[in-house]
Amino acid sequence: MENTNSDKIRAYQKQKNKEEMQKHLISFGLMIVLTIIAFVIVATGIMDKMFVIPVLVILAAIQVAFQFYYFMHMKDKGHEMPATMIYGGVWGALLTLAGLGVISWW
Amino acid sequence: MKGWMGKFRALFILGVLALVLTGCGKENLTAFVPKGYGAESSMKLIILSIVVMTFVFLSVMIIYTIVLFRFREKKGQEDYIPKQVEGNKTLETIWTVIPIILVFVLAIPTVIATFDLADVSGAAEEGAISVDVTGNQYWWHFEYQGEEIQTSQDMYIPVGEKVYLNMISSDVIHSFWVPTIAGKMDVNVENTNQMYIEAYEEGVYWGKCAELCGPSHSLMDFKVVAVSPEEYEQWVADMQSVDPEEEPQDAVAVEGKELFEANNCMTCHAIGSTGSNVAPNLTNFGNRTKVAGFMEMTPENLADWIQDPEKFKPGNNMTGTYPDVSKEDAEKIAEYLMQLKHTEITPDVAGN
Amino acid sequence: MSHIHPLNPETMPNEPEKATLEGKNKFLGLWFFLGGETVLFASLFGTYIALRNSTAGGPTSQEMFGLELVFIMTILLLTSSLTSVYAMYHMKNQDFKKMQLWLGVTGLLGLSFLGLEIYEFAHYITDYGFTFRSSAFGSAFYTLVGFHGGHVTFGIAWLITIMIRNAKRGLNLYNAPKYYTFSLYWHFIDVIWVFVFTVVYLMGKVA
Amino acid sequence: MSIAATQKRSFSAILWDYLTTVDHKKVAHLYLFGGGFFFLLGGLEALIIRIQLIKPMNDFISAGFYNEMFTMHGTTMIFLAAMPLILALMNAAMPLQIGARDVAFPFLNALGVWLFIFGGILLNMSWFLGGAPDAGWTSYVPLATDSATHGVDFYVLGLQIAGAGTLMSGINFLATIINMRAPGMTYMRMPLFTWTTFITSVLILFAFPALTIGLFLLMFDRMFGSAFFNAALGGNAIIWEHLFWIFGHPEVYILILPIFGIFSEIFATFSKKRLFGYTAMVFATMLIAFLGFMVWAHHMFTVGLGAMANSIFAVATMAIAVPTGIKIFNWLATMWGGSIKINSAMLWSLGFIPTFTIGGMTGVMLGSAVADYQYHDTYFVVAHFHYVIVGGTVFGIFAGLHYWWPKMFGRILNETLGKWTFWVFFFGFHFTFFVQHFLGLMGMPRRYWVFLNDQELDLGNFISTIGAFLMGVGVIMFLWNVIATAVKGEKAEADPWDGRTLEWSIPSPPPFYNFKQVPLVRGLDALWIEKTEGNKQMTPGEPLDDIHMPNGSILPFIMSLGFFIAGIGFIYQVDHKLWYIVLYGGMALALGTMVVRSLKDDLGFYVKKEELEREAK
Ligand code: HEA
Ligand code: HEA
Ligand code: HEC
Ligand code: CUA
Ligand SMILES: [Cu+2]
Repeated sequence: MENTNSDKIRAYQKQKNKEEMQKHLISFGLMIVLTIIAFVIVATGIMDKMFVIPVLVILAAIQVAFQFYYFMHMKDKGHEMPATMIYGGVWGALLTLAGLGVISWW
Repeated sequence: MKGWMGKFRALFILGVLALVLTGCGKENLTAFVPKGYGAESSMKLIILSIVVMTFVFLSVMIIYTIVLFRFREKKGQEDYIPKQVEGNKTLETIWTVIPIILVFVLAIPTVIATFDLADVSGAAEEGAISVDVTGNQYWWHFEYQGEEIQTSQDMYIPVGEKVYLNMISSDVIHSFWVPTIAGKMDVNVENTNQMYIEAYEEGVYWGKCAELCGPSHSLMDFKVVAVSPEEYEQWVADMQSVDPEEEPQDAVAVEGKELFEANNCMTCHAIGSTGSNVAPNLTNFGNRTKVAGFMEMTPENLADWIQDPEKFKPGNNMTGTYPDVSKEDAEKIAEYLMQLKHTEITPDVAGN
Repeated sequence: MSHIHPLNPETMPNEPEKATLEGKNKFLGLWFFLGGETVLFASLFGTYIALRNSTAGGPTSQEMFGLELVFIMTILLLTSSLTSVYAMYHMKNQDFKKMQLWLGVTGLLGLSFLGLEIYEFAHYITDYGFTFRSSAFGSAFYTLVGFHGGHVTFGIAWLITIMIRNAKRGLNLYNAPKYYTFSLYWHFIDVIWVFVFTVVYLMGKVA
Repeated sequence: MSIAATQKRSFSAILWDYLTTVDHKKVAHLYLFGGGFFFLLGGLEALIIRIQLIKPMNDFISAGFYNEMFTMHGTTMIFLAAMPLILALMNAAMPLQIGARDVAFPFLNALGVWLFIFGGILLNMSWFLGGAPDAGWTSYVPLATDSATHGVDFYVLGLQIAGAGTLMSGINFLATIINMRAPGMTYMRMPLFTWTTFITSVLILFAFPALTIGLFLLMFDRMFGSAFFNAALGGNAIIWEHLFWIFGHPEVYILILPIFGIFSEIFATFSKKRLFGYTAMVFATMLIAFLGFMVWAHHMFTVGLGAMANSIFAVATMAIAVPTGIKIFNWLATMWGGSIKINSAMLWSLGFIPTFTIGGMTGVMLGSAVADYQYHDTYFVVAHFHYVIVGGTVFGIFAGLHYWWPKMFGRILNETLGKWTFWVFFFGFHFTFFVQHFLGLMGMPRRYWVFLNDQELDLGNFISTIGAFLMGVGVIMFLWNVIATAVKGEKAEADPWDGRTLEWSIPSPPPFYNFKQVPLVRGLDALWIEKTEGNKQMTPGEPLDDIHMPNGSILPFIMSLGFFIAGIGFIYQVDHKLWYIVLYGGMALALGTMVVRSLKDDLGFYVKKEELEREAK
């Protein structure tokens, strides 16, 4: 274990982990900003009603993408299957929403 | 629509003929011999799809038979190892493309017909007949919009005219189905569904409830009585001039009327176009095709029904809501109800 | 059975949560579970969207919802997501103490979120008489938000169990996956909340 | 536990072994016994239905009881018979096919089977406790919310519990197939049954949550006064229909896709040919699964969704004919040029082709929305779905059982009896259901307690009933076969059928660790490749070493029992508050076991290398 090589790898890993953490902090900051934007839009009522809902949905979607891709590491290697399943779930979710949200009113 | 139909018309008639000969169900109940617009639209698609399916089935079965005859393990060749074929592009393309084409052949007329049958814009036109249909456990109620006519169980319509239905349920989901003249549509609780029916020929058509609605779901029958437009006019006029208070002719019936009033029947049943509609409206009851929608129209049946409806329609909403009625009383009430004939336009006129 | 002994930093792989087959299985299993949960919540959201205006004469979303409280709740939950990331960061650096510490913070943030949610519900019930039974809207609202709250509660219980369970043992290849799957689950709760505040509160406020 | 042969053990030892097992092969046995029992029960209910309908205006059973009968028949058959039997085959064969020693989560696997068994028991207890559910297996509201007995409550909780088990199995199989394939087994070398298990699990994963939510809403409305489906308070009953069918349509593909996998194995094996168009088969399966999520509203054509929705769903529905057709033709092409050997397993498979084709074709006919206005909720639909479910799923289960029975139990089912079973059942089946197509269009709606006199429906219904009894005879013959085989059946060798896939490379029945050494896979039909190259067995993919195995555990059983008790508490708490004790007691038991499970490390045990070597001699 007194292998200096392994120490180097360690150090390198630590550095990488740190960089990763910095990215997380940035995405957290962005998420907070997105949240604030969403709340401000609604609280102030500055936006036309027509646009508010799509804008809110887009903001939420971006924020969720951050969660998935950064916090939950979906961007990393070895996440192909999780990504497939989540997209499958999202697809199922969209259909469900279409079913319940749109065509239960006719 | 007409284009593809033309080609199949001969086949259609042939098919219908074949079915008639082999027995295809009771007249005016079966969907095989359509006598109305909706049923005919459905039938065209049914025939078209049967043609397509026959082709598909034959293709499958021919290959299947060949395979079974030619490629069985041969005696003495148990060790024979066939060539391990991976696949074949051409073949696989063929059996992908042909079904796609067949699906289109079926899908296009389907879409056209779907939009056609959903078009209820005619309801707004001058002189269009609209009927509000209410499904109840286990009976049907009909109110003619703008005519102040209420009936139950038997619905009168003129031949050759579109009749628009606005359908809603008072309790659970039912489904309105008159196989010979139109496909079915659900009768929901929270929203009104619209459809139209049109009968080509005079007749008394059987209607069925097609959505499970409780124990007596199978007994929730009704009739659509299609009469000529003139007869229909007369029926409307007669129904509008009903006098609910009218005294019956003979003594038994008079007594029956009194008993009818004394036994609480009036709290639920109305005669004439006003009054409660929590139970079948009994106007023109004497001309009904059936008692409670499905029993033969005889005084005995009616009296039995009045005494114990539960025996005939389990779970119905009349049971236990009125004092016990003796046999004689029931017979008297039956006599009275059988005499409630408010119009000359009866199911017999339509050729029952 | 070497893998249950606490590992020293030297032998610990960089991704301890996926170093064993069990770890890999847990990792996939939880992700798939989340895929299913997506549809589960979609069904609830769909139901809510379909019924959000069915107030049956009761109070509407515009009348009731206040944004301040929801904003605070959102920030709490978002921050707890960050703290759990931070905990996982310490896991990768094999710093068990710090990991436990930050997970503790995560749990506390989650608890305060729950507290506010309960306060919010109580507020609607006492001040508006708006309950689960008032109308279809009421049923849909409490069910959707309550399901999310239930997930938070379950997450906290899970967190407490693994934290206590492993407090004395330190990090090893057997429990690293458990921590990691918990953190995934916790993020997912946050994902759902993003849609809850968007669809229920913000859109409810708009119209 | 030792590998030393486990012969002649006392009954209680065997019982305990099954109660605590986490071995996928024994879990498969449990699914088989449970599912088989419920199949008999569901079949008995079917016979009662058919007796009631043997003549017009029959009064063999009362109206309310009839509704309970078909509701329980449908629910039992789908959730408690067909699905568990499929899970039995998956558990028995899939891990062996990929060269795995167990599934990814053995504990969850055991939990799944016990949840199914307890859910099934709970549902069926309703018969004795005031009445079974009576709103149809689709349980449409408001009929279901209005239903006066506790029946629907049993339906809700029984399915909720059994459904949770199924969801676990789905996730379990997914992780297993992704992570635990033998070296060399790439995705495109997986046997087709493994593929269909994989895709079916995906369907389970995305379909069941919709049912879970639907059941919750129904439960809240019935027990806790919510108003989801209560129109008076703004609720909407159509939401239930959507949720049910968003689950329900994928569910029918959950019932058929694994079966397609089984037939693919059988056709290849007994034609001695590689499956024709393997790649196309895999992608067709995916396509069916994908489209399967976009067609649910074809069950709702008459609900009044409007022309646009009906058209879209009609076209999407018909599109499924294309990938399914690809499958049918690929099977035919597999046999084409082969050397076909017809035994019982193959007979069921050959019977399936015309039968399922008819069922599929009537499906496409139903998909034509305007035509469906006539078919919907009539016996035409009943005929359609029994053609695909019995002619597909049940035929497939029989085929799979004959095929894998040697692997599961070490004995070969009797061939003569097997063939008799097939022919009797096959003819009975067509007798029963073919006429129903016509009955439907002649004006006989489904779920009818009686049909009236003089409606020309008598003959058809009579034939149908006779056919059902023939099917009953067929089933009894199969039972006889099972018993006879257990008593004095022919012992099976490792590879009785000249098989192509890995499960045939190990003894029948396999040792509990399956593979002494995990095999190295060199292509599709791994065993076949070795055989054609003259190798007697698979090349090992790893050196002989200690094998890690999970410990058995009683916790899954106790946990399921906890949920079962809590379920009873839920059902009855509306009657009296004291039932909350049962509710919380059950919950405490279930959650308590969960905590025990997570506090107690379960590290499994090792089968020592030396022991394996000793075994080899
Ligand atoms: C194993 C179960 C199973 C399977 C596989 C299917 C398969 C299909 N089903 Fe079925 N279905 C059910 C089980 C199943 N169904 C059940 C249980 C119900 C009733 C539920 C209830 O109400 O209680 C039902 C009801 C049902 C309805 C609703 C009817 C109604 O209530 O009004 C419809 C409507 O579209 C439908 C369509 C189809 C179609 C298009 C297929 C397709 O997947 C079929 C595809 C197969 C083929 C087409 C055959 C092979 C293909 C070829 C040889 C190629 C060439 C073919 C053509 C070009 C046509 N089904
Ligand atoms: C996997 C699914 C499945 C299977 C296998 C079956 C199998 C059968 N079904 Fe079923 N059926 C459904 C799923 C299934 N069904 C569904 C979902 C419905 C809709 C329910 C609803 O409307 O809500 C339905 C409805 C349904 C109806 C319509 C009822 C109505 O609408 O009023 C009918 C009527 O004929 C019927 C008949 C049969 C028959 C004769 C069989 C036969 O194949 C059965 C053969 C088996 C046997 C005959 C077993 C014999 C066993 C013994 C003799 C031994 C008994 C001994 C012991 C118990 C120890 N079924
Ligand atoms: C709850 C109020 C109620 C009362 C009181 C009541 N009925 Fe009824 N009646 C009904 C309902 C509901 C039906 C429909 C039953 C069904 O078909 O399911 C019905 C059906 C009938 C029918 C058959 C109607 C038809 O169109 O075929 C007759 C006749 C009848 N009732 C007569 C009577 C008589 C006579 C009395 C009094 C002795 C009476 N009813 C009291 C509710 C009531
Ligand atoms: Cu009304 Cu069935
Ligand atoms: Cu379907």
